[in-house]
Amino acid sequence: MARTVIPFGPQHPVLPEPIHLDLVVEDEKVVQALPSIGFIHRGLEKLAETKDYIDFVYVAERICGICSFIHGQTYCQAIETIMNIPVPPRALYLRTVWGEFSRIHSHLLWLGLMADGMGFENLFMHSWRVREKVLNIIEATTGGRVIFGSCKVGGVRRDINADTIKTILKDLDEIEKDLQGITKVFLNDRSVKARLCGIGVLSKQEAWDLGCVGPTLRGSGVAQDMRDQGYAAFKDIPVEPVTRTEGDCYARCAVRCEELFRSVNIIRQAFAKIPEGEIAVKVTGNPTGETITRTEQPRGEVVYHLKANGTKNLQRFRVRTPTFANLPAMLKVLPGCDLADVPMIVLTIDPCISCTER
Amino acid sequence: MGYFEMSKLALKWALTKPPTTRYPFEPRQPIAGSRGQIVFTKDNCVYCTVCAKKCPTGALVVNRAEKKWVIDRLRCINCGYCAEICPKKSLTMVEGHGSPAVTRDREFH
Amino acid sequence: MSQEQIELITIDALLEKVRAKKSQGCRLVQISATQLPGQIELTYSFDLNSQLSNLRLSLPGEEPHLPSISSIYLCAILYENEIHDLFGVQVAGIAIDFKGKFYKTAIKFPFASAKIPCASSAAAPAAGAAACAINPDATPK
Amino acid sequence: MSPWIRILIYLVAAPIVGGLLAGWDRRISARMQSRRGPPIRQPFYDVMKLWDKQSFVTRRSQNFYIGFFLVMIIFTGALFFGGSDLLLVIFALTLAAIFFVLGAYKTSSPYSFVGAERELIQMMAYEPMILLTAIGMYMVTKSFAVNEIASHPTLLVLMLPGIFLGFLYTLEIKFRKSPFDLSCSHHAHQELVSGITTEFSGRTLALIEIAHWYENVFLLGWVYLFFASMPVLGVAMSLLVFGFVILVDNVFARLKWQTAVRSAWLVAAVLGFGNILVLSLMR
Repeated sequence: MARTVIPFGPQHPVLPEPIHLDLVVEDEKVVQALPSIGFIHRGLEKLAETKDYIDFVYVAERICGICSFIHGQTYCQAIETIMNIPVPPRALYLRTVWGEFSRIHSHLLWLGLMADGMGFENLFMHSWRVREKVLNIIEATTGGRVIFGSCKVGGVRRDINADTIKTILKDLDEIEKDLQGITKVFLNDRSVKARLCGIGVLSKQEAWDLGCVGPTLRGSGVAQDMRDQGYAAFKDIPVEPVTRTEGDCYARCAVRCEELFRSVNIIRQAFAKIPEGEIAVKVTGNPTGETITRTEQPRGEVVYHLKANGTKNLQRFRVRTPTFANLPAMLKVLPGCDLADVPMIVLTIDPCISCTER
Repeated sequence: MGYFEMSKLALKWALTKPPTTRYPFEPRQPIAGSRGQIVFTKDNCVYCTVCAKKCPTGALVVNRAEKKWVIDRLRCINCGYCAEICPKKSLTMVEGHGSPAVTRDREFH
Repeated sequence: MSQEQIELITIDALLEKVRAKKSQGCRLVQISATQLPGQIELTYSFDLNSQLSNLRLSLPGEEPHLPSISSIYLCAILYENEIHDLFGVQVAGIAIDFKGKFYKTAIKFPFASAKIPCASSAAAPAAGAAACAINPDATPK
Repeated sequence: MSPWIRILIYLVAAPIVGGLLAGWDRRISARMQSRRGPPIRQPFYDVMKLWDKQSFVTRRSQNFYIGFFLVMIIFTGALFFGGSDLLLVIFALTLAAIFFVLGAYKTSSPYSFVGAERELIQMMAYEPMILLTAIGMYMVTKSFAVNEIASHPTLLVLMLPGIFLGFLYTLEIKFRKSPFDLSCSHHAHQELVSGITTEFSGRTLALIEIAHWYENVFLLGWVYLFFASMPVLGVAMSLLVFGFVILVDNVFARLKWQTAVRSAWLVAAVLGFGNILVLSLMR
């Protein structure tokens, strides 16, 4: 059989992410996958050198359109670490709540894209229908739908009052029910299983050596979740990492499905324990020092390396996003799969190329 | 059997009223608490330029000498930062969103 | 709370130190480069049981060279290509070398400060003072 | 009714019925997906819009093949509704599909190319069952002629339940619905973009749409044949089968070609062959 080169991306209906793969295909078997990224390098890291460090949280939020809140949160945490700012506990709880909401909406978005990738349009629509409810809660509490803009250095910009908390908790019950409806399909449907089970297998050792993070790592059986480091309110709310041992696309999907429910529980616990008090402290002066801050995004661990030198601009702002760490694993499992499996494998690492390139 | 979970969901929804709105015909109800858009009240503005300095995207330009307040709506990210820091409260966030723009026009006030 | 630490090393010891990290079972978390006046500072971060440890080395600002660690950690290919494309560091022997085509940037080596002068790089303090100033607490109090 | 009048009705009514069925399909699918969906007339608007669009081709001859595809599909339907030989109908249908595949091969796009290969594989998957259907109908009615099958007094589905189910299975493939939208997904949301039709645009794409309408009506006509002795039931069942196809489209992920071929042959072997075996043992 002659070899065909099938271009995949940067514009492709199944993969709305600007990554390009040249798939060398032999009778629908992929023998080689040559990646190229870098179509949308925006140089946001360089922008830190010209922007005020307090205003920069808006830029940090715009690194990614989906996990934007956790980017802003991580940035604020990094600055607060450098400057030793005592953040009020209520603000930490609110950050936790919003972080988990953004995790739910990101996972639902991913589940939808995954369903679409395997030609399951109906499931895609239902995933996004549920996601819309989450987005409405987010909009009501922060004012934005995907870019929350509610985190600032020293705390948060908005409070959630007790009445709103009550309605959110009621909505959460409804969302949880909807989630059960769709995750049941993802986990049990035979045709979904036929497309996911045994595809793109990554062993525990391989996943660790290739530096995978997040659900990709946990799907291969490594229990690592940055939330157990105890940032924000996670020192009071314990997080047990969700793991699966199969290491295939199904395992990664199952990890995300389970994490949805864990996030719902975390939000409930956070609302139960949330203390009264201030939501922000005033920040004065300029940061001096350096820190590496890690938090858990929906896609995995994100690493912020900040270096400040006492001016109002940062000297170095470096972000290592989860997709960046997961790309080698994707390239590792692509050769040998079927052409029809390519979207599954590419999607199970939940690629977010725009945040990868910053 | 794993085949019927989805059939149940599909048939249930085929008989339920869709939760979508017929958008251009039925306007979307703004969600309470949404940041909305920025509105400028000329009366009490002293043209202090604080908003222009603090705007993260540089969407605002204020000219103190000519008493001009200018906003580039396509640059504005509706963060509400200017409304928060405005000393005279002449900037406020109101519900809803403006109409989509085709050209990059700046609003002069 | 994790005690983050930075070990200052020289370029000759890099491969050996990284090999030692690998044999301990560490995961490569990231490689980050910082353009300081007259030098490029590299930080290699490793993770073991959620504990972060870092290796740091300095490269001269003029024609910086670096051996690749991709033979030890394959996933370093992306970081090393990135450092090459953004900072102009020549990395020798990357397992998959994109040869400057990893990021499609308008300016060659945009992060090497000589190309785009910016306000802060002039005001940077002496390089020695910057070392080891990482705050031990990963989370704000 | 003379065959010529039937053919004339088919030629005029099939695109209208086919288009309305397509609109109904989109509406029902949308409701299953918790959406409202477009108006029933939407497929006609789409075709009219496509008709006005500029046509981009990689090679001029690709449109030529699509023209033949449409002509052959219409010819197939005309043979069928004219009451001709069922085997001839099957061969005309295959020929039409071959023209479609050739058109896709001609575009030299890797997506169409793989799509065309998958279409050939799918043809390989459904052909045995379609032939078995014709053979089963012959065994009951002792004729291959459609008009004689249609005027046979027994309700064919009672004698051919296995073949009917097997035929439903091939219908899923013929309608290019999930789980068998491997070669050409109507939504252009798969790894092959839109498979066979990726490189067709403008009027040619409109012709493909129209050809599908003709084809769908012809296929539903074949479903009617199973219930031909009770015309009302026949029409109702044809519509019900179409509704069933929509439901299946909405509750399945796309299968891979290996699974598609294996399952289609399994269905042909068990349901089709089994049914014929029972029929021949019964007499």
